[in-house]
Order: sequence, then C-alpha cells, then structure tokens
Amino acid sequence: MYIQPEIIVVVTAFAVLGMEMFLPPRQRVLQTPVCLLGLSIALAAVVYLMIQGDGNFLGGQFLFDGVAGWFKVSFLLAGLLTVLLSADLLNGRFKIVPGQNRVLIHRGEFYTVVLFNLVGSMFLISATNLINLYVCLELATIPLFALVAWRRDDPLSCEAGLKYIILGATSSAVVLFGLGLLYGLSGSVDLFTMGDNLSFGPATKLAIAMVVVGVGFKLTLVPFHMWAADVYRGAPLPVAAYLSVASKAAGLAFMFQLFYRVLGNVLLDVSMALAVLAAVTMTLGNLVAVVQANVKRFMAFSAISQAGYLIMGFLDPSGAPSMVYYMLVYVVTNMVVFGVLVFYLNETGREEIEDYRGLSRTNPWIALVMMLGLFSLAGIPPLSGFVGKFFLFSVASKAGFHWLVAVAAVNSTISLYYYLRIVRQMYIEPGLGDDPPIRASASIVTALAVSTVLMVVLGIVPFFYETIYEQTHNWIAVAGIRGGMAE
Amino acid sequence: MFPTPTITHWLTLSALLFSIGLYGIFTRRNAVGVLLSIEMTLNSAILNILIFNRFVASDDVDGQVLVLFIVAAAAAEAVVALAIFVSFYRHRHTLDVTQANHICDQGNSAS
Amino acid sequence: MTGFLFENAWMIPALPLISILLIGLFATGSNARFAGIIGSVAIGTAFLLTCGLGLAYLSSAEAGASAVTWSIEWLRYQDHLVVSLGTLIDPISLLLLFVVTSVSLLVHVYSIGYMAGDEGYSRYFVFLSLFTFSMLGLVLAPNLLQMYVFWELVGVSSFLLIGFYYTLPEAIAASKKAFIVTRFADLFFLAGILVLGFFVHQWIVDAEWGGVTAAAVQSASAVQALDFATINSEPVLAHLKDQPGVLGLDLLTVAMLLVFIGAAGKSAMFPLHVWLPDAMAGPTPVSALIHAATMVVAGVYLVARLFPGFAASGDALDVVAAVGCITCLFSALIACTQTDIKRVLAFSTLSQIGYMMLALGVASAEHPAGLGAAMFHLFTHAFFKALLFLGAGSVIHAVHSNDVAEMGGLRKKMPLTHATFLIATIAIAGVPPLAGFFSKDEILGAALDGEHHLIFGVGLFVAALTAFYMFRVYILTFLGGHKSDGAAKAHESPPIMTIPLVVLGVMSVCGGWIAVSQFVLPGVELHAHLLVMGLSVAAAVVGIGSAFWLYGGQANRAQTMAESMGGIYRLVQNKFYIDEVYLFVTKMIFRFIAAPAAWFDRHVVDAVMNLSATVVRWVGARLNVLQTGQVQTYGIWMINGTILVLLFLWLVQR
Amino acid sequence: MSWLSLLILIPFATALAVVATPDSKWYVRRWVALFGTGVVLALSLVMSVSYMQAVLQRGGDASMLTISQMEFEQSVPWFKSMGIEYHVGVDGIAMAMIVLTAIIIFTGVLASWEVKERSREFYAFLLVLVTGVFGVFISVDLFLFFLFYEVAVLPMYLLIGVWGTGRKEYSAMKLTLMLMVGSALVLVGMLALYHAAGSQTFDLNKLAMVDYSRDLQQWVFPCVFVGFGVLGALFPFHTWSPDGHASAPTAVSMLHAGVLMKLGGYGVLRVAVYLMPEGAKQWALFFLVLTTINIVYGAYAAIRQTDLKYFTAYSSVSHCGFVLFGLCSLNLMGFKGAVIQMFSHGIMTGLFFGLIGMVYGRSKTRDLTKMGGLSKRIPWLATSFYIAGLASLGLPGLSGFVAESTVFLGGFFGNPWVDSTTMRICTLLATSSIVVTAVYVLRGLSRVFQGPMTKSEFSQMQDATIPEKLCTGILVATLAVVGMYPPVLIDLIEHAIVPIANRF
Repeated sequence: MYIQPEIIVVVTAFAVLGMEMFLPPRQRVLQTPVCLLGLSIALAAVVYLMIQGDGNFLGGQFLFDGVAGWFKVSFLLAGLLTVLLSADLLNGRFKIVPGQNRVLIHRGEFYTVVLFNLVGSMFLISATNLINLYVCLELATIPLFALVAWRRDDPLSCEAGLKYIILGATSSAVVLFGLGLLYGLSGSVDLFTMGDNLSFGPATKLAIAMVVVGVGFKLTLVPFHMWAADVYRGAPLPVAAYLSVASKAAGLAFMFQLFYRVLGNVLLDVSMALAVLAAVTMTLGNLVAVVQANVKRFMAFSAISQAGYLIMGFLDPSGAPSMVYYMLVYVVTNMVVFGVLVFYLNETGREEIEDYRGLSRTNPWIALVMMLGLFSLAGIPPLSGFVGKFFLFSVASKAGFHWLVAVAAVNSTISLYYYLRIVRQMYIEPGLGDDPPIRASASIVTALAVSTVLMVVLGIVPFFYETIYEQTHNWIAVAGIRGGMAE
Repeated sequence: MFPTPTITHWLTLSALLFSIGLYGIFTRRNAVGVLLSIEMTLNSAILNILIFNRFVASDDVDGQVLVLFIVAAAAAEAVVALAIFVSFYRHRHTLDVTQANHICDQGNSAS
Repeated sequence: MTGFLFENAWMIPALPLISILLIGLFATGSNARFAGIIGSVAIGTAFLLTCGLGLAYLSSAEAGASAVTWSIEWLRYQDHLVVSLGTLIDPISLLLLFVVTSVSLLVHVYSIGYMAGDEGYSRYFVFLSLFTFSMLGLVLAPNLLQMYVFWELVGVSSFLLIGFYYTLPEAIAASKKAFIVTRFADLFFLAGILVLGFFVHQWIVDAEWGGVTAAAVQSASAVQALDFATINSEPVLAHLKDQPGVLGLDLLTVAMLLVFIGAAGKSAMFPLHVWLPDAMAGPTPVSALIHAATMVVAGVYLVARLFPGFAASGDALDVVAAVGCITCLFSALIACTQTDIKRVLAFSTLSQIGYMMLALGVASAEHPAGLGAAMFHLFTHAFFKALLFLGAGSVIHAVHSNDVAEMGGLRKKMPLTHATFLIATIAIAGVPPLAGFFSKDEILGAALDGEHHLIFGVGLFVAALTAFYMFRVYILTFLGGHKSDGAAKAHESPPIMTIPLVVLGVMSVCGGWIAVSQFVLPGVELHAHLLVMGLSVAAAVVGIGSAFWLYGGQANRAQTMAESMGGIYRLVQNKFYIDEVYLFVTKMIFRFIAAPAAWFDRHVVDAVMNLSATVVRWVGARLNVLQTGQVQTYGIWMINGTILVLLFLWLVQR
Repeated sequence: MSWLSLLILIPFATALAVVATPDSKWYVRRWVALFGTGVVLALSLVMSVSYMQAVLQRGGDASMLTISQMEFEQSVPWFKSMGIEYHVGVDGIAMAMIVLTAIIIFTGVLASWEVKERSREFYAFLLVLVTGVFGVFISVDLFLFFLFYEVAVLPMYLLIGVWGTGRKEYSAMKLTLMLMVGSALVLVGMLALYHAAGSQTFDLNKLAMVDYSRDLQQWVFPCVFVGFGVLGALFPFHTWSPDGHASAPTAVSMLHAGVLMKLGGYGVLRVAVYLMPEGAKQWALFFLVLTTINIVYGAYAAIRQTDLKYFTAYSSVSHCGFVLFGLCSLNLMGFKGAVIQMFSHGIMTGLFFGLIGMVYGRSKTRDLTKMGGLSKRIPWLATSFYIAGLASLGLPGLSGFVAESTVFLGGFFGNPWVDSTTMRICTLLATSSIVVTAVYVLRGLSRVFQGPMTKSEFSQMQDATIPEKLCTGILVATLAVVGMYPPVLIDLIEHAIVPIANRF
C-alpha cells in the first residue's frame, strides 16, 4: 500500500472540516496546526515510502516511484508553506488599510479545499490510466477556482475567479477532446499501453496540440498564459503563491504523465515545438515582467518565464531529473519570494514594486532573504536556482538546442534586470521615512526560514539532485527507448 | 435509405459540436451562456470518447466509465462556476464577461 | 677583460641609484641640505670608478676590445630572446661613461650652489641622480632592449627635470612636449626593436636548425637576438639585407631607419627638434647636463652602437648624413636670430649634434673615420657646451633673466664666468688649439675624404655661422654697457658654482688634445688636411669677425640688417614656424580623432547598448497591451496557440 | 583539505564576522576586514613561494606539456551524475592572479578605511565579491569556475548601487546586465563543450584532452571569447566600464578594474584559448582586429575625458585590450605578455582608482579642469599618481613595460594562422598607443597636480593618512618590484604558460 500520504492528507482535510463544523469559533484556531501536522506527517510518509522504494497499489492503478515521490514532496511543501503564509490572513492578523479588502474567511473550508487540491495533484502523478489522470487533473484544478474567488466581498477576487474558471473549463474541455483522441488512437486507457500504441500521425499531432492547451494552461506556457497575470492580481496573495507553485507542479506532473508515458514514442518529434514554446514562453514572460509595477503581476510573469525554463527539460529524455529538481527548487524559491510579499502586504498593505524602497534598512534580514530568493529565481550561484537552471540548460544543450540555451541564458539576464529592480528598491533607494522595523509573525518567519534554508541547501548539497537522478532512471528509460535514443 | 453512420460521421458530428461550443465561448457575452458553450465542448469530447469506445475499443467499457467521471467532474465545475458567477453578479450587477476587465491595469506599467 | 672593476661595472650606475634611495629616505624635510652632498659624493665615486675602469682598460685590454663584463637575466621573452641587464665595456661606452660621470659630477656640484634655497632641493637631486643612473645604464647597455629601457628612463628624468618648476605653465608644457615628442620617436625605436627582434631571432632559429650557429656567432644557446653583438655580426646583417622590407627598401634599412627615428627624437634632429628649445624651461644645470652634454647625444651613441648595421645598409647612413646636415644648418640659422641666451645655446646644441650625425653619415664601413670624428666631437662638445650652459646659468643666476637684451657688460662683474664662457665660445667656434677645432676639423676631414663635397661645404658654412652666433651671444652678454638693472646689480657666483666652470674650461681647452678617434677606432689612420684646417680656421675667423662687426660697434647695424632681410629674418626668428605646424597637427588629432572617438563611444557604442535595453522595455510594454483583461480574447489566444502548435508540428520536422 | 580552499573560506568567514559585529562599532569592521584580507595576502604569498618550490621539485622537462599542471589539487565529487566536482588547484597563472587579488583587496580595505555608511553591508559584500574572485582563480572544474564567476559579478551591483556616486543605479544595472549577457554566452559555449566531450566531466584539464570538431570550435570559441571579453572590456562591449567605474566607490573600482576585469582575460585564456585551439586559430584575426581597436580607440577616447574616473576607465579599456591582444597572438610571448599585463594592469589601475578616491575625498571634485597645483599640498599622493601614470604609459622599470613589450613582441612574432603583415600592422598600431597614452596621462596628471593652484580650498588639503600611505605604498612597491626585476613574476607564470602555448 503506497497511498498513505494521500490518505493522511484526506483525513486531515476532513478533520479540519470537522473542526469547522463542531468546534466553537475560538478553538478553530487549532485548524492551522492540525493542518500543518497532517501535511508534515504526509511529507514524512512520502519520504518513508521513497526510502522503501517503488511500488504500486490497486493492481497497478496507483504507481509510486521516485518521481512520484519527489512530486509529492513538492506538492506537500507547497501546501505546508501556503498554509503558513495564509495563517495570518485567516487569523485576522494584518494591517487594515482603508479601501482594501484583504480578509480571508472560512478558515476550515479554505484549508479543506487546499488539501483536496493537494490530494488531486498527488494522485495525478501516481495515476496510470486516463480515467484517473483526468479526474485528478480536475481535482487539482477545480478547487483552485474556488480559492481564487475566495474573497467573495472583493470584486477583483470574483473577477479573477470568473476569468479563471472560464478559461480553465475551456482548456479542460479542449484537453479532454485531445485525450479522447489519444484514447481513440490507442484504444486503451492505460497510459503505458497508450504509449506503446501511439505513432506520430496527423491525428496524434492534433491530439498533442490539444493536450498542450491543458498542459500550457496549468504551466502558464505562452500563449496559454493570459489568465495568469489577472488571476494572480485578483486572487488572495497566499492563493497566488499556491497557484504559482502547486498548480504549476501539477501541470508538470500532468505533462510528465503525458509526454513520458503516453507520448514517449514521439517525444523527440515534438521537441522542436517544445523548444519554440519554451523560448517564446520565457521571452514573453520576461519582457512583459520588465514593465510591471505591481508585485503580483510581476510575479505572475516571472512565473510564466520560469515555466519556459522548466519545459526545456523535455527536449532530451535525460531531462527528467533536471525538471523534477528544478520543480522542487522552484517551489521553495518562489515561496521565499511570495513569503516576503505576503509579509509585506499583510503588514503594510503595499504591493507595488516601488513600495519596497528602503526595506533593507528597516528589515535587513527580510530584505536579504528576499534578495536571495530573487537571485535564486534569476539563477545566480550558489543558490539552488542557478544549479537547477544550469541542469536544465545542460539538457537543452545536450539535445543540440544551443540556440535555445542562448535564448534562455539571455532571458536569465533580462530576468535579472527586473529582479534587480526590487533589490534596487530595497537596498539602494532611500526609505519611505523613518519607518520602524516591521515585525514578522511566527508563521511567516517559519515559512521564510524553512524555504530559505531549503533554497540554499538544495543548491549546495548534492544529495537531492543525485537522489532524484537515481530515482528517475525508469522514466528516462521509458522515454529513451521509445524515443529511439537507445542507440 | 440512409447508410449506417460510420465513425467518420460520428467524429464529424463531435467536431462540429466542439466548434460550435468554442464559437459560443468566444462570442457569448453572458457568462452563463459561456458556461453552456463550455458544457457543449465538454459534451463533444464525451461524445468523442464514446465513439471511440464503440468503434475502436468496443471490447471494454473504459471509455464509458471515463465519460461517467467526466460528467461528474463537469457538474462540479459547473457548480463552482455558478457560485463564482453569483458572487460576481453581486458586485457588478451584470454577468457580461466583457465587463470583467477591472483587473487589467494597463496604465500601471512601470517605467 | 677581467678584473674587479670590469666585473663590477654595474656599480657605476648603481651608485646614483643608491643616492636616490638615500636622498629619498633621509634627505627630506629639514635634512634636505644633505641631498646635494649625497648626490655629489655618489656620482663622484662613480666618476672615480669610471676613471679606474678606463685606466684598467687601457692597461689590460687590447685596443678596441669589447666585452660584456657582467650580466643578469632580466626579462625572459623566449629562447634566444632573453634580455639581460649587463655592462658592455668598449671604447665608446667608456668614452661616454667618462663624459657622463664627469659632467654629471660637475653639474651636481654646481647645482649645490645654483639650487640652494629652492624648496624642491632634494627632489631636484633625486631627479638628477635618477637621470645619471639612467644615462649610465644606457651607456653600458649590451643589448638593444636595455638601451631602450634606459632610453625611456632618461626620457622620463628629462621630463621630470624640465617640469621641475611645476607651477610654471610653460615648464609643464615644455616637459610634456619633450616627453611626448621623444616618446613619439621612441615608438619607431620600439618598432625597430620589434623588427630586429623578430628577424634576428628567426635567423638564429634557422641557423640553429641548420647547425651553423656555432660557426656564425659564439655558442648557440647564449645567442640572444637583441644583443648588439648579434645584431652587428656579419651573417646577421647579410641575412637582414637579403630580406625584403617595405616600400622597396631592404629590411636592414627599414630597421635601421626605424631605430634612427628614435635616435633622432632623443637627439632632437630635424624635424623632431621642437622639444629641445622649449626644454630650456628647466633649471639651467639640467640643460647643461641633459640637454647639452649627455642625453641628447644618446641618439649619436645609438647610431654609433649600431654603426655596422647602418654601414651595411648604406641608404640608412645617407639618411643620417642628410638629417644631420639639415639639422646643423637649419639650427645654426635659427640660433643667429634668438635673443634668449639658453635658446641660442639650445639651437647651437642642435646644430652641433647635427654635426655629429653628419659625421656618422659620412662614415662608411671602408672609411669609418667619421665615426671616430663624431665620438670625438661628442666628447669635446660635452665639455664646452656644458660649460656654456653652466656659464649661462651663472649669468642668469646673477641677472635673473634669460634675455640677452637685458644683459651686457658683465665682463667686469663676473670675471671668472666671463673667462670660462669666452674659452667655451672660442672652443665651439673652432679656433685652434681649443677642443672644438680638432673635432670639427676631423669631421670636415672625414666629409672630404668620403667625397661628400656638398656636406663638406655645409659643414664649413655652419662652422662660420657657429662662430658668428656664439660671439654674438658673447658680445651681447659680456661686452658693452648694462642694458638692465639686473645686469647692473649682477655679481660673481659663489665658488661652488665657479669651480666646475673652471674645470670645464680646462677640459674645453685640452679636450681636443686627446686622441679620442684613435681610442675609438684603433688602427684607422687619420690624414691631417692642411686645407681643411685652413678653411675651418678661416670660417671661424669670418664668423667671429662678422659678429664683432655687427654687434661689437653700433648696435643698430644688426637691426638694419635684420630689417633689410624682412620676411626671411622673421621666418628664421620664428624657427621656420615648425612649432606652429606641430600645434596644428596636434589640434587636428584632438579634434578629428580623439573627440570623435569619445563621441562615438558615448553616442554610438553606448547608445546601442542602451538601445537594447530600451527595445526590451518597449517590446515589453507592447506585449503588455495584449493583457486586455478580456477573458474571451485570452481564450482565443489559447485556441490560436493550439492551432499554431498544430501547424508547427505539421510543418516543421526535426 | 587543500590550502586553496582557505582562500575562499577566509574571505567568506570574514564577511560573516563583519556581519556579526555590533551595530554601533563601525570601526571594528574595518579592522576585522583588514585582518581577514591580511591573512589572505600572507597566505597567498606563502603559497606562491611554495608553488615555486613545488614546480622546482616536480622537475622534469615541462617544455613538451600540453596540459596545465596544477598544484595544491583537491577534488571532491559534487554532482556526480553530471561529473561536477569541487576541484581546486592552481598553476602559475592562477597563482599570480591570486596574489594580485590578495594585494588589491588588502589595499582596497585600506582605501575604504573611512567608509562609515552601512559599513556592515559594504565590507560583507566586498568580501563576498572577493570570495568569488578567489573561487574563479582556484577552480579547475568549469562548473565551479562559472559559479564563482557569477558570484564575483553580482555583489558589484549593490556595491555600486548603494555606495556609488552619480548615476549609480544606471551604471550598476548596465554593468551587471552586460556582464551577465557575457556569462550567458559563456554558458552556452561551456555546455556545448561539455556535451561534446561526452557529458562526463567539467574538469578543465580533462576537457582539454578532447579533440573538439572544427565546426564546434568555430562557433563556441567566439561565444566564449566574447562572453569573457565583455568583462575584459572587449570593444564594443566595453561601455559598462566607464560608467561603472565612474560610479563605483573607491575600493570597488579598485577591485573591479584591478581584479574583476582580469577574470575576463583569465577566462579567455583558460577556457577559450586553452580548450579550443582550432577555434582560436580561425578567429584570431577577427579578434586581433577588434582588440587593436580596443587599444587604440580606448586611448584616444581617454584623451577627451575630463572626469578622472572616466579617464582611468578608458585607459583601462585600452590596457585591457593588451591582455586580449596578447591572447590573440597565439604564441608563448603573447600569452605571457597577456598574463603579465593582467597582473601589472591590476596593480596599476588599482593604484589609480585608489588614488582617485583619495584625491576626490579631498578635492570634492573629479573634474580635471577644476583641479590644479595639488602636488604642493599632497606630494605623496601626487608622486604615487605619477608613478601609476608612468606605469600606465609603459615606462621601463615599472611593470607596465614588461607586460607591454612582451605583448608587442608576441604580436609581432605572430603565428602561422594569421597573415603576418596584418599581424604586424595591428601590432604596430597597438604599439602606437604608447604615444597616445603618454599624451593623455601627462595631460591629465599635469592638469591635476601641476600649475598654479586653482582653488583656495585646495590649500587646506592634508596629505595621505597612514592607511592611505600603506595602501599606495604597497601598490607602488609591487609595480616597481615587478618592473625592476621581472623574473619574480615571469618565473611564476612561465611554467603554466608553456603548456597552453604548446597547444598551438
């Protein structure tokens, strides 16, 4: 039985829901620790299972292997950090600014929805047939619509929810049509069988184009990214943080499933298209990020460009470990940055880039953490973002896409430009006045500490990448043999 | 009389349905109309899967099971969508999706 | 050639170096007064060592022997291109060593008096010692690169000393001009070194491969391309002569001409002479040492060092002769019109160095007499010209003016200065039996022997001119009545300044009696030309006579004559407007190269870089417009994206 | 553990120690920083001596080697699956650069003795920067090399941005971005080489044993050359340099011009030229012309500058051109000259920028036209300035001459892959810059220090303080020692250069 982590998360979700129903309001504060405890136990369970080794459940319908394990670690980390980041808002600990509606209500439901979403993502990577895959994809998507529109009193939040659900549902319809085609072309719902039966025909191309919509929507690949900026802007900030990491990780999981298992045969045939997609994504994301003034939109475009780097890993079958590793790195790094954004928004109600001026004087440590996070996103050594990007670029280089490496590297520079804009505000510009240091709450500090330490450690300690590398062999083998790379 | 419809006919039907749905998504101004169009594209996909189940993999019922799940998921999706529409309507007193453009801060670009 | 003195000849340049350190460390602030003594003692010791070395050489070595007596590896470029610092002892280096140490010693002593009370007293002696060190290093150089190294160092010490009075704008301008003009010439010298370095090195490597090195020059591994011994060796010269150069010249000529441009710059040959007259802005003893006796003859020394090369080339030697000839005539003409006493002496120096170059130019491999004559003239000139400068310095010290128009009648006020100045004037005018006569005579003889009749004619004319302008200065300065208050209040300089004058006066008288030519070129016979002697004495007499006729009597005779010549006189007085031409060219370079380069950098290169940033932002802003907020537009983009992916998959095959 | 690791650990530990100093005691930090850098300086000197001993002990005929021989090697696997190792080691070139860096940072700390504003961050960033620089020089693994390379570049942004003057944000951003674009190109080339060599190792010396195909070298070489060239101020990618230097605070200018720009030349030598001889042969002519433009154009542009820092920055562009020019000669002397020039220019320009900072601190202006007659009041600084200036115009007896003459000879000797006439014309053009250099150096210096004093405030100036004297004294002494007795440097680097030159 390899399903314990999922069960634990589900149980936690119900426990939190139960507390919401049966406990008096004052005691519901305990929901946060319960949630954290549940996720931590689940994380421990995942790690335990990874040490145990690969296995399956329900007659192969649920597959647990290294990649699945690492994805689940990413999801759970994202969940943990999101819970920490949202705690202050849910508990009403934030500065009230007139004209801003930032309260988050219904703590129990909020956590439950997040946890169910997590479970969806966790099942997604373990699914081995189309039915499972689709249902999990929906489970990993639909709760997000609700989360985005969580702030019912906020018109922007509702508007973001509206946009998100319309585009999300559309993409899900298109991807379903594509999945249907794949089903028809292969005559099976088992992902491995599908992979064996597929060839690179015209209908397959249509199917690929259609599933790319679904993947692109979740991963925010250009031109399926348009929702991101508006939704990040309208959604509550912790939700935006969650969207930027967990939803993206789920998208990557979905893509792993599709491109390695189902389309493994034709992976090399689509690599050029993926390379172009990657190039366009990172370039557009970066270029537009340059002109943003709002940190949320800014992070949306930054996240878009990161997705571009991420899918470079598909260009060569050997890219799986790089992508998994980068996903992990990206989760913690992005959470570092979002942690600071949440902190600053909560405490001051400010969310424009200009508002960060002088942060290094009032809160040097927070500013340092923010700077490290931004540098890691930009790929500056010795932070893990650098190592992760380096490995991804190496994959593209190995596949012969030198031009893409160049584009990506130049894009890193552009991204450095806008990340430095924030650093500049924090360090170079004079402060807004003699502001006293802003006190950070325990939950934010914990979140920042955990994610910062992970961000640094992931890059310096080779253990993580090496383990991922060892554990992703079977995925590479599948794609490698199918892609004709065996010779 | 009419010849028996082949898979091609059925798939054409499904594709037409899909296209009509897409057209609806992009042209309806009322959010509920958009939702209806989305359901239509979903249904075309469902139809597609059923066709394949019938013509390609007729010896098992995987496709039909998949369709059942899709219907359920689509229902969930519709529920969430309608809930969001309601709260959107409460703020704007309209369900015109073209009016949902308060977030696009064009003038907000930084120097 | 062995012996303590030979193997430790490095001590001679090392002594002034030590003196720099001592002065720099100890003789600053309130102890500054010791600076002059430290410097003088150091250079005095060096002078004694030089004398000892000379005696040892005369007694132990065979005539004309040449050897590198000491060397250490200094700069290792690659095999056969290892530059050593060393001491090359041969007749001409000994000659120069003697000139440099002796004049330098006298100038040091003189300066103790001349510079007394100056706030930069110890700085002055540091610079002076630096110069002496550099010049001695130059003289002893056994290879071209060491020569270049010290060549640059004398340049910089000259720069520092010219600009010694650093608050005076003209001194600063003069120092920069001197440095940059000589630097410009050095560029060609360096190019010559590069050419010689490469081709000689190539020859060595080829020879080594062919196994002929040992036979050709010394032992194989020790052969270094830039050593004078290697460059001047027969097979190397023959090899260079065979190589095609540029512009139809053979490589040897090209290399020698490049080196000669360097030499011409330092020796202020036309048209690179412009810096020397301005260099008179420095303290007068400096002018005596650097800009009359030693540094400016470095060019002559360099040509003499590479004489086999020049001789083998032939064409290069003709250029040397022509340049020398032009310079000596041209500067002598200018000297006749100047009123600044130091400038007259400066142009006279130019003229005399032109004379030496001319002498080198008329020599050849078969008739090397000119070489000896040039060295001889270098030797005698050093003393009488140093004497003239120091005398002038003494006068300036007393009158506080450089202009001869403000002097006059100093004969009585400054008897010792007057006497020594007169001796030097007679010496330079070429009146027997003083030093100038013998050396000048030898040069003219060499020119005639070499069948260079035109050059001989010019030389003779210049001899007359020299006598004329020197006596003109003498008359205006010492004879007649006082022309200013300064002259009226003048008095004799202290003994510390007059003793060096006397010593130099003795040398100016006796210098010509030493057989320098035989020392330099043992075995070369010299013919005594009675005709030449007669002509040169006649020229001197004519010059002196006309000077007395024009300036000795009524002063307006000279004025009338100048007016009658009109434009020509003004042309000459303004130094043929060559300075103005340089100024114009420099301005053109500033305006049309430097300014455009700076502009181009800011407004083109940098602008392109900035443009890329602007473009990024512009494109970003345009793309940002796509975010219309219209959800249906977003949806259409999604579907468009799908279609594009499909088309891409369809059309593009990997 | 290898001694080399100390070179990165000590500065980093010092940075941490600086961070840990109490808020109120800003003066403690400079002592901490000075102590840390002093230890590094001592260590580097000791190591260079023991390097020489090790080379002598190793003995044997090194003249036929084609792979660099490293000393003090240490190798710890890092990302094993990628073949990435923490592999450190030095040869003579690296050793010389390490000594240079140690000298510059030590004097840099002395030059920034009076930094009080946010001194904690200042020293910390400065030391992190130096950690990166040392890291580059001790890296044998290309990944490590690249990693440290970027570590060295980034703190510059903050150092200029926070403590700079003038258009500091603009300059800092421009500098950072241009350098990062350069490193992007390097990354492309480096990954291509890695995969062409079988994706097994990033070890430079192992990568050097691979014969890369001509086609690969043909495009990778210019990528890497330009990539590192940006940092080495290769025309036309040098424009970050004037603005950057002009805006940077003293110690940062020193470090940047003195050491960081050398990373460019070092990278070109170690990665481009060493790994890709074929590419170098094909591209030598192109880059030779570019670097000649660098040298001449930089010198002419310097003539027109009126800001002391711009003036020195353009002179750096010109002088760094010599480094790249030497590398393009593809022969022993060219390489040797380039390395000597790296060292010499590092010290010289460090001295220049240090002095500019000191003079600026007194005169409150960097405008040449507004200064004059300063040498009367500040003879020590004036003398040092003159020595730096003379070194920069290549006066024998100072290190500049040793470097430049070697570069010129290297260029003139040329190589079989470039037409010798072109080569010689380029060399002579480059040589001509010594005159232009003389023009601008003398013009600039005489404006500042000579002539009548232009402002009455200048007469209140105080000459150098003890730390300033120590700072300039060390640098001047280094210039003079190398200039007067070049074997100290040449013996150190020669063994390391021979293998690289043998590859051609």
